[in-house]
Amino acid sequence: MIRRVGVVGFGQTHHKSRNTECSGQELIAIAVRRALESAELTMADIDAIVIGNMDHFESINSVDMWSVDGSGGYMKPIMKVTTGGTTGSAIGHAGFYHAASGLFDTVLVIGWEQNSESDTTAAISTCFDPITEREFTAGAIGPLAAQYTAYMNKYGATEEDAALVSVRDHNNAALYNPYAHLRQMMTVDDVMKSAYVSYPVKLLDMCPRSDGACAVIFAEEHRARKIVDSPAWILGVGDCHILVHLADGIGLANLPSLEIAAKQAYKMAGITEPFRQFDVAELYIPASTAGVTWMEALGLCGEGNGPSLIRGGETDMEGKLPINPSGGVLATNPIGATGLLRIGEAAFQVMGKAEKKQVPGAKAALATGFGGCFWSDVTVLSSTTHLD
Amino acid sequence: MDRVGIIGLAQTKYQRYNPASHAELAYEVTCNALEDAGLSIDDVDNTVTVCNDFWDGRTISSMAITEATGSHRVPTTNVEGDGTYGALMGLMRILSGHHRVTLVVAQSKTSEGIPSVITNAMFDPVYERMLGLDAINSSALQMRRYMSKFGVTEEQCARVSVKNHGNARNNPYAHLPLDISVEHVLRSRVLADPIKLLDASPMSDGACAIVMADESMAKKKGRKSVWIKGVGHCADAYHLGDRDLADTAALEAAAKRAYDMAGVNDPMKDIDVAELYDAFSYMELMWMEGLGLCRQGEAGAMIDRGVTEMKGNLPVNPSGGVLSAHAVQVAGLARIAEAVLQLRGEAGARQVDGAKVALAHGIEGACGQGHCVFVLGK
Amino acid sequence: MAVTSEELGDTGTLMYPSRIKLPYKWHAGKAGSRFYQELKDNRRIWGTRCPQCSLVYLPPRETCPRCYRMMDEWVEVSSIGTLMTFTVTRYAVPSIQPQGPPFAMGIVKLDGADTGLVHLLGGVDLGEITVGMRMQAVFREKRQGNYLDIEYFRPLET
Amino acid sequence: MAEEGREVKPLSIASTLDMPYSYHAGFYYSRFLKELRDNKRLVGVKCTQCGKVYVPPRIVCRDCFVKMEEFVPVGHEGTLLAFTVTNFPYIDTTNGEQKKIPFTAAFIRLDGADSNIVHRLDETDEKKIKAGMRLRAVFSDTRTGDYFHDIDHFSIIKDV
Repeated sequence: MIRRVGVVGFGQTHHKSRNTECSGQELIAIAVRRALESAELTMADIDAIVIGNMDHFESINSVDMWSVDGSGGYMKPIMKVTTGGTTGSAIGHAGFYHAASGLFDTVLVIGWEQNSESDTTAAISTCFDPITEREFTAGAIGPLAAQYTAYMNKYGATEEDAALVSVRDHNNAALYNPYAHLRQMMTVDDVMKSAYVSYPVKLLDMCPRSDGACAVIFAEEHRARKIVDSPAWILGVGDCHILVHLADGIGLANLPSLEIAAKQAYKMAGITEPFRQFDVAELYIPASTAGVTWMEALGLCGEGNGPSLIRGGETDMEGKLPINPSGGVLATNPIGATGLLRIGEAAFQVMGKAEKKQVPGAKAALATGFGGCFWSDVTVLSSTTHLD
Repeated sequence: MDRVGIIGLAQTKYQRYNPASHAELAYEVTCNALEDAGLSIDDVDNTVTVCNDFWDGRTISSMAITEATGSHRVPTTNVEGDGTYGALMGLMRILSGHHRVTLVVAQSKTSEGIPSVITNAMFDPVYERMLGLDAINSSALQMRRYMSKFGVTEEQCARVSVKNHGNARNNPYAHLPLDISVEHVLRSRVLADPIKLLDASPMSDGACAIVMADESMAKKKGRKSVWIKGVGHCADAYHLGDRDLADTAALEAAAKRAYDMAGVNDPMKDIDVAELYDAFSYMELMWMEGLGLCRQGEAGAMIDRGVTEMKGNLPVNPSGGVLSAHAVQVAGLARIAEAVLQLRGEAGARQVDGAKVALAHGIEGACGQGHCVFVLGK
Repeated sequence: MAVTSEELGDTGTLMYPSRIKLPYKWHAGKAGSRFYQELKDNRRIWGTRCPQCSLVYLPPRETCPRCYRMMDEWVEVSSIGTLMTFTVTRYAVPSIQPQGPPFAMGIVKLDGADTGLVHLLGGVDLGEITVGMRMQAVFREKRQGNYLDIEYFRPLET
Repeated sequence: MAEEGREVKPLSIASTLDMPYSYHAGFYYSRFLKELRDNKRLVGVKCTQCGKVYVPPRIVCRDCFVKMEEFVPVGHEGTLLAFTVTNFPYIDTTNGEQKKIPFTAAFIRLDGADSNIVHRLDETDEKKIKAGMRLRAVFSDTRTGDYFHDIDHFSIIKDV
């Protein structure tokens, strides 16, 4: 028997570049309290907790144990899951499996990061193979930049197309999301004038790194229906951690892991025409260029059609499939929380609780995670238990 | 709970240095566990890896073993914690009904890093970390508190070490089989009193993998299924001073969950063999109390009576336990693997005759802040 | 900088010495900052009390782990307390230890607090430490707003 | 004196974490590193099932999941696939000091290989670098078994 699982609560901190007034546990507690409040639950209602972050950003070993003063994990089942940039989505999926297993009814999932406590670039560089890659790798910008260069050459995409994505997400954050880290309106011109980080990726095409936490509460169907009138049902999950050597990510025409993870999640959810069936998407886009190219991996458009979708405004708030009403990762990136924020934001969309970010009448939502070595996670959420 | 079987397992020999890389270790146990299960990698529909960025010296350290475990081919989760938590995650994937065969792999190369430096990072960087706490001296605080609260003696703790190193002589995978006496333990070098060298586990390199399957798959494919009857995990308070370090509240809660699920009413009678996470000698005694294998404060007397020896009524750590092989992250999964071998009747010279119900246990954090308990049955 | 790989035993494999060395700046947060400010400025030890279970926590924190309630009430506790347990560390790990071995540490339950404080022990012969001893905090002369503003706990002078 | 609601300046605790590791190269990397150190040769490992050659060598073929055992030489020259001129400051975690910048990370497909490597390119002017360029490995005179050092860098092969 398959147990249905829904999201019933979601909370987050006001993300910023340095949250010096909060310790890590205090930061976590803010998100947890907001998630509990949103579901009108107390900590006593929580049966199990999943937490995740990336160890070397804060250098705390066994964060599951350390966190209990903030997570509420005292005398509760708690475990840690971590998979790099996909941590947020991976813990979301782990929360889903906790509730779907029947072992736990109500599960609190927490993603967090205090990136200002260390040098983020240096900490990330330690994820690469110490013997054959670490010395020369300060992040995944090179492969992403190469991918967009190839995409531009092949399909006639432009740097302006990426800039449009950047403008869309940053302006959504500025207009609609009080929790977002970067809330400055910008124009295509602003993006185009910003300096190259690695051609053709420019400074304003890139995600920031933030201090912040996010908590999402998952519940098994019977419990979920008692907690809220309309839970956000998790209809599909998928994940694909495809590579392990950064250099092998070069020459990826698109993002195969996203395509595979989407197939898994779509199959579970009964998604056959993603662009038509989804009403809103929260995508983990580490650079705006990926916002142009990766839509096709998700089946949201045909090969090479990303630019026309972006140029036509189809993914804007008024478009057919608004992407990242929250402003997404380009506006907010507390790394261990980032993927979970996508799930939380998507859940609130289909629950009708997204406030100013709300896409009117949103029923089905798509959330993704990206990280590791070109790895992807995909989640399908809906206000209904079956999709048309 | 639906029935989930453990149908395959493999361990490497545990040793101080294993020259293989993380991936090479992981690939070895992956292939051997699949062979033990009679499956091919194509039968595996999801994986769980167990990695720790500090021990592995790498951020997102699961990357090191992703391909070697076939985790790039199927949905995967990386649990950071003891291997028992990884097994629990794998179990949940199957119980969800969305997956049928889970491969769980843990590997550890403790010889690459400096254990004290790595375990120091468990302590709060804002508060206690700068005191120089690590796994050894924090456990020494616990051992002293346990001894003074219940009158347990250093000799009784030493007896655990003698028993487990002795048992390890029957375990071809063990890192440290030793024929020693209580005197040897008591006279060994003091690390952080009352913990002496022979009260402490060695640091080992090694790997372990298990294959789990849902009931129909286990019955179809599993030549020798052992069933997961119950599982529970729980965390205590974080700061050492928040806890009475001699208390085992979190373990009691974890055990209660597992026992309720498994229908274990009287653990002292119902459990035939237990594999516990004895990172230090005294821990085996404390965990026995927390698990209800004896009454509180009575584990010392129990070891004196020989109840937990191979010939006793309730053999504990016939494998030699963690005291005889401590590949961090792996050690809890190895407890499960050893429990499975016992129930299959394939434990060789360390076999407990007629074992029908076995307990496997893992810990997380400092001084057993977190516990995960599995009850397995035939 | 080039690091030389070393042959690992006689297996014909290599080992590559390296390190992860990074500076960190951890935010002490609301509770930690106030705790340290009081230690530094006034040589006073303050904990937080839970409005529900009334336990006084040391070191202070914002949320009661047991009740998950915010703890707004600050309570000064005594600098004198009882030693619950102790150990003497006899091995050297210079990069993490505040002083060379042997050095003593213990958990002291200060009068007025419901939880113990892990700290260094000093001013006593290492062989003379016993569980149940009454201990008092010795404050560092030059305090910097961190955990070692209490230099150590020593046996109470009677 | 602590009073209710008193404003407290946020404090932070600073410390440099220093975790030494002796990473084990294992059987596959060791073979690679020793060939490089002792013979100035670059070797990969070939999958007998699909024929792909992986550099650096590794135990398992990503696609076939079979153990690979056939070590084969690969070229000292290759094609530049992508690059990043890293010009922003960050800390070199191997010593805790600022990384020497700028440097160019080059992602290279060596001749005869089916996977890619990353190494340093001795050119930091973006305008002078183009994907598709041919590169050649320049070896150190004093080789120690350290891939980052034993290949000193890659150079652009000038058109003749």
